[in-house]
Amino acid sequence: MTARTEQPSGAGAAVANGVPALDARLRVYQMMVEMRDFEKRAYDLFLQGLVKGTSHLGLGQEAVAAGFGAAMRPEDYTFATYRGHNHTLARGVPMARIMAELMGRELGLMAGKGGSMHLTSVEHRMMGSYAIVGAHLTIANGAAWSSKLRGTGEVTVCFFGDGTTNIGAFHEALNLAAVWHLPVVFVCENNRWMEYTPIRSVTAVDHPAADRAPAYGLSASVVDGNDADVVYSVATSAIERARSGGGPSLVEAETYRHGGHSRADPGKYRPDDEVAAWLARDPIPALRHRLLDAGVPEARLVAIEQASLAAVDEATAQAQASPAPPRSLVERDVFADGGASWRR
Amino acid sequence: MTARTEQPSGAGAAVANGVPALDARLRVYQMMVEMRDFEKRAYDLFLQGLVKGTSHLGLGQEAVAAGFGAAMRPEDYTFATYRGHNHTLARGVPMARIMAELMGRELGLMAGKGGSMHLTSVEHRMMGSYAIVGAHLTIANGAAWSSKLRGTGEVTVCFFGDGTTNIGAFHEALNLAAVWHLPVVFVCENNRWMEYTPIRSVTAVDHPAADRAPAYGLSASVVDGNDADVVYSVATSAIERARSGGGPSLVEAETYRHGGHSRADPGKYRPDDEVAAWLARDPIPALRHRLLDAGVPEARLVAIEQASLAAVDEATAQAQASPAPPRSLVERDVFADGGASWRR
Amino acid sequence: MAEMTYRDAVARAIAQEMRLDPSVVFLGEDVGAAGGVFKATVGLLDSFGPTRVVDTPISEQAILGAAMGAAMTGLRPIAEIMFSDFFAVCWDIVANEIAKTRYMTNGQVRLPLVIRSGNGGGVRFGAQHSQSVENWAMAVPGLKVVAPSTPKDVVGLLAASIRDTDPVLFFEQKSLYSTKGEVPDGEIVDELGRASMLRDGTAATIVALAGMVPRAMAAADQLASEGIDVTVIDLRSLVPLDVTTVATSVAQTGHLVTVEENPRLCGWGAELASIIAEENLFDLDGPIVRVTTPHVPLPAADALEDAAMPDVTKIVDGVRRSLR
Amino acid sequence: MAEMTYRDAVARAIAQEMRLDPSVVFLGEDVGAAGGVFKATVGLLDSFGPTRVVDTPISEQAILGAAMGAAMTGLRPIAEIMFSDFFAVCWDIVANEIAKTRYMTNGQVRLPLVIRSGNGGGVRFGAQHSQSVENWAMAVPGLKVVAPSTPKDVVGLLAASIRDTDPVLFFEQKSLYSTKGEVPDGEIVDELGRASMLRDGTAATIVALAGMVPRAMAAADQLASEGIDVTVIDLRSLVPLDVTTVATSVAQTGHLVTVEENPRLCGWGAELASIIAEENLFDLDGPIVRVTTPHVPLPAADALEDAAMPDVTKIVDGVRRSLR
Ligand SMILES: Cc1ncc(C[n+]2csc(CCOP(=O)(O)OP(=O)(O)O)c2C)c(N)n1
Ligand SMILES: Cc1ncc(C[n+]2csc(CCOP(=O)(O)OP(=O)(O)O)c2C)c(N)n1
Ligand SMILES: [Mg+2]
Ligand SMILES: [Mg+2]
Repeated sequence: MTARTEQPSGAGAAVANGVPALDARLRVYQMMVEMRDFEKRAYDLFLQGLVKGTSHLGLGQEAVAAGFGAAMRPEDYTFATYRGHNHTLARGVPMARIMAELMGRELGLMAGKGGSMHLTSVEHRMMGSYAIVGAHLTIANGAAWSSKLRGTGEVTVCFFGDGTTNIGAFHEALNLAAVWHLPVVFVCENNRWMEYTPIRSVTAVDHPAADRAPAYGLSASVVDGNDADVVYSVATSAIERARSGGGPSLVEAETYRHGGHSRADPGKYRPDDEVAAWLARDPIPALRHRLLDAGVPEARLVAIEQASLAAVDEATAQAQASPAPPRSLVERDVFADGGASWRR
Repeated sequence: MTARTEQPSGAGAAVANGVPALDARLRVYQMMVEMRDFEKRAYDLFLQGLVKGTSHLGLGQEAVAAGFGAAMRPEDYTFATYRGHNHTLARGVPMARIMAELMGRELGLMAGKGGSMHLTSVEHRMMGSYAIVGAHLTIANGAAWSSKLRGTGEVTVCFFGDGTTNIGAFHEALNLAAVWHLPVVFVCENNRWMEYTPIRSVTAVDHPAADRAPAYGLSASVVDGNDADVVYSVATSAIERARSGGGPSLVEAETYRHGGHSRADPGKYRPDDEVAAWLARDPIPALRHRLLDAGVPEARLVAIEQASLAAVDEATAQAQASPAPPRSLVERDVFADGGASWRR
Repeated sequence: MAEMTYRDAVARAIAQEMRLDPSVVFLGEDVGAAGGVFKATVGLLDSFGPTRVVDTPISEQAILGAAMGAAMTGLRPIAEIMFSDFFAVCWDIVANEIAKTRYMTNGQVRLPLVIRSGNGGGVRFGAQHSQSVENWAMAVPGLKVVAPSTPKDVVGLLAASIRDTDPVLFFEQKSLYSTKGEVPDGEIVDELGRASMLRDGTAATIVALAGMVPRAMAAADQLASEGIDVTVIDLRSLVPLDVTTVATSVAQTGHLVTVEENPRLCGWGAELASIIAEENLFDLDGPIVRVTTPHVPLPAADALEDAAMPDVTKIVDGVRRSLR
Repeated sequence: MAEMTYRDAVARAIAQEMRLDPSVVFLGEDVGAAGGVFKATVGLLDSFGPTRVVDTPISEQAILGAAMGAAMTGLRPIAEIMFSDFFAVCWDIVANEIAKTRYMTNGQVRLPLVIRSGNGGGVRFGAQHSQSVENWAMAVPGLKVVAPSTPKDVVGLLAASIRDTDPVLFFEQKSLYSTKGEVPDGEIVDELGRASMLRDGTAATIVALAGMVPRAMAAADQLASEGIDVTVIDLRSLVPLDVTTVATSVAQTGHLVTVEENPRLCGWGAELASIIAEENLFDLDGPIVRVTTPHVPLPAADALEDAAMPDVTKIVDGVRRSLR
């Protein structure tokens, strides 16, 4: 008997007594494992010089992207940051296309034109990863506004980091979302650090996102972002609230990145004990233990884990087999006519 | 016996039981009367086509600029907006030079190069009037930071409007001021309207400035901005706090502009009863009555009023007598060498 | 055919498109109830209601972000940035987000949106409310840039901009809002990227934009009275740029004079001059002269502002320098 | 004389000036404890302490506003904007406030400040972290604009920028941070506004800036191997712009080729080309050719980014087109 038969499935499936339905938990577990395996592989490929430029890993933060991803419906919109691999995977975007984008190959999600910081798949309603801190909060509002005007019931979920809470666009976006009563959920992944500077050294309040929400009359919650069950539950209710016309809300999820900010940064500026404490709170083993406690046979989890690694291997192979994008793409798609011509 | 002999004078003079010393009250009264007379004249000159371009009057809001102006020391810095005539007068800048600037004459404070929206007199520590909403809050921080590093005990006072509280720069500036613990006082003149749109229609909190202060761990107060005594008192304590190392604070002063937003706007978009209610709370007659009640002979006040009108007449005459600025100024003072040359 | 002001033409174009296409929405500061600070959008709120005509907070980044997100998901927003100087507070959304997203996503995203803005000087508002910043926009790949000089062009080019699938920055010259011109009745839609030849002469080619067009025409009149017949071209849009019309004319006249309101360095005049100097050098019989505002912020006083901006004398002088 | 990297030269210049002048302060994101994301400011926090070397929140407007207010009141701030693309989020403070305030106040305000920023592409960071935006700055009156190509110039020109009484935007090319060069010992101060002639040839004049300088030199080598000897000029600063050096050279060679990393429209190359086309037209024996990145956002993939940017082949080609 599988989880799937025990309880009706679907995004927004019930959370009973704070515990999500088993199929949702398994889906979240699978997503997190795939994210972890994918990003570890991406890091290896970076060290091998196959992923070029930069890449920002969400290792350790998977529960946020997975918990929200599982709670969203296919028609909902995601807006993410440069640290957006997990959020892109959470929408069902094929691994191979993401990996190929990181490697600058023709198979890439944007044929290499965007790169790791700009993962976008409109088909999956992954509306973009944005590399200028703060901007995408304002753009997410636009999608939510459009959903509201078009009366579609779509919800927009917008992820950002703790450091983002000190830039002007954050302020403008939250105020507008509140005043326009938009169907949007703002999700701050508070991993305590900006690049190499701790958020507490540059912010006068304890919770850089949630403590600002009252300034916009916005409802907010602070949750354990490493507890996938908690994230899924809060995601479900925030999304449901937005969908049913209850307006915007903000979730501050406390979490931690296992590695450095980007590229090969070892993250050594962080105190050893802080890192150790958070590694001990890794969201993936935590959920694994709980699933076992809940009676899920270990074989089931091992199967997920093995399938994940196989999927990452396959994606890597496909990406590596893809050629560099053709030079002709340089002057393609600046404009909607497909070209780059600015003259006549 | 004049007020001056009753109590030691000087900015920051005592406020006893919430009532400022009489000499301070008289100084504030004089400032307000001069501001009022000056701006009414400026409006007449605008209608006559002698003040060109635009002008933003602070008619009705005089208590804020005067109360703070009287509480500041000569070495303190003012940063104001395009609605900055009052704040400029409050620093002792000669009327004729301001009037001449509005009229685009050579005698102008900036020889006509800045215009009404950019009144600046570094000599009087009036560090500028800024016409892009929000920017000057960040610049005011810089002056306060400099005072702190130079250890001078100077305090920076930065005025802005209610509408300014929704722009990104507001957020960035308040956070930085708090984190850096700067000697700066932010003063929101909440006159309920932006240009032609009421602030409450675009803001989800009641007090657009003060209700945001907790988001920065910033101390705030909401005061009756049409009560000159109250403004002077709160100004004195906020400035004293900043001067003594107590850090930044924010004052939201509730007030109202008697006229329109700018130029010849009659302000007809505002409900009649709202306008009438606020006209009845005009800060100038209010203080006048209280001064009479406090035993100030009416002749004393009449003398102030007559002197003010005479000063405005004189300033107008001087300004009108001044010629247009020489064309050569167009290419002067882009750079510190006095010129505009970008090539060699 | 009716005479109308440049300012009224704005509202007419928006109304025309909002009537035809329910996905067109309009947002900005004081654009609805007040009808815009330049009174260019009077009546739209009454006609289309507060769902489609939206007064916003003073949050330019949020305004343009909302326009972008809405354009990505099926609407056709028109956003107003009240004075073009304020592009500086939301330049990130314009230059880094709106301009680049289609390209970065390999064409996945369409951004059919228009940003209208009051541009330019001559109104004694001082340096922070008088800039001509169409050159800022032209320098950023991914934006279309339009700047009409007549009421008729306002209607036709604004309608075309709204229908365009790409982001268009639409510059309305403040100094022209009160000018009048004939506008045909009925639906009007023009085409982006076609310059207008307003006057055909053989002595030299003057190219002007927006507020400088009437001045160029006046200069041409003055030159004609001295027996010098010049061509005057109104560029109308900077992206797409109608190089063909300019180059064809220069091939005939041998002289090019550009007239820009913006400060001197790196404007559209420089771009056009260097295109001609690269592609048509041997057609030239005299130097390419750019008449511009000097490279200074615009002063506020009327005497100084007038002295700073290009005027008939400076344009006539520029033509003479090219012919000398 | 010691060999050092372009990146280390930045810290050296700042340290030199902070040691000499206690009013110099330095602020930005991750500039202190982390030594900067490009490791260009390593050691400054240790040497000068957290009062003078300040790590800020992610608040670019607040950073530059603080720098401006401090400069108005007696300090000489150096502010870092991490990537020059981020100028878009604080362009108001740069273009509307810092650039215009001296002028608007009729010279009352001095603004001795420097804004350093990592500029340009070639590092596969994609369109929002790779722009060359020195042309944005050049288009705004009131700013000085400097962009060195060697470690020695970094030290000398950064020191000169810090001592300058005007606001200077100092562009450090990201693609050059790891390059090395000889730098003399001791205090070094250069002068703003003097181009360097790096190579003297009679066939044509190539003018390049920052990251394009080594490519121009390599192109000159290749041309020399074919018997074509060209002059190569490193502009070093855009404002002040050393027109004299360029014009003098063009008078000798008759050919001008500019090499810009920025997208095509309205760059410094267009400005320089149109100055020459106005003032020195009859010195030209062939078209002025601008070699630029096409007018597109920069793509991320290595193959595409390399294809987009000017390279030796395109520069050689550009010279041939001018000579043809
Ligand atoms: C406007 C802007 N300023 C600075 C940066 C450089 N930058 C990139 S990521 C980052 C830190 C962001 O921190 P946070 O929001 O906490 O997100 P995290 O990286 O921790 O996920 C900074 C400063 C940027 N991309 N955009
Ligand atoms: C960034 C920016 N956006 C818009 C404007 C146009 N504008 C000038 S004043 C104003 C209203 C400001 O309202 P408020 O802050 O309440 O000040 P008040 O005029 O009431 O004193 C607006 C929208 C501007 N100057 N700057
Ligand atoms: Mg973080
Ligand atoms: Mg107001």
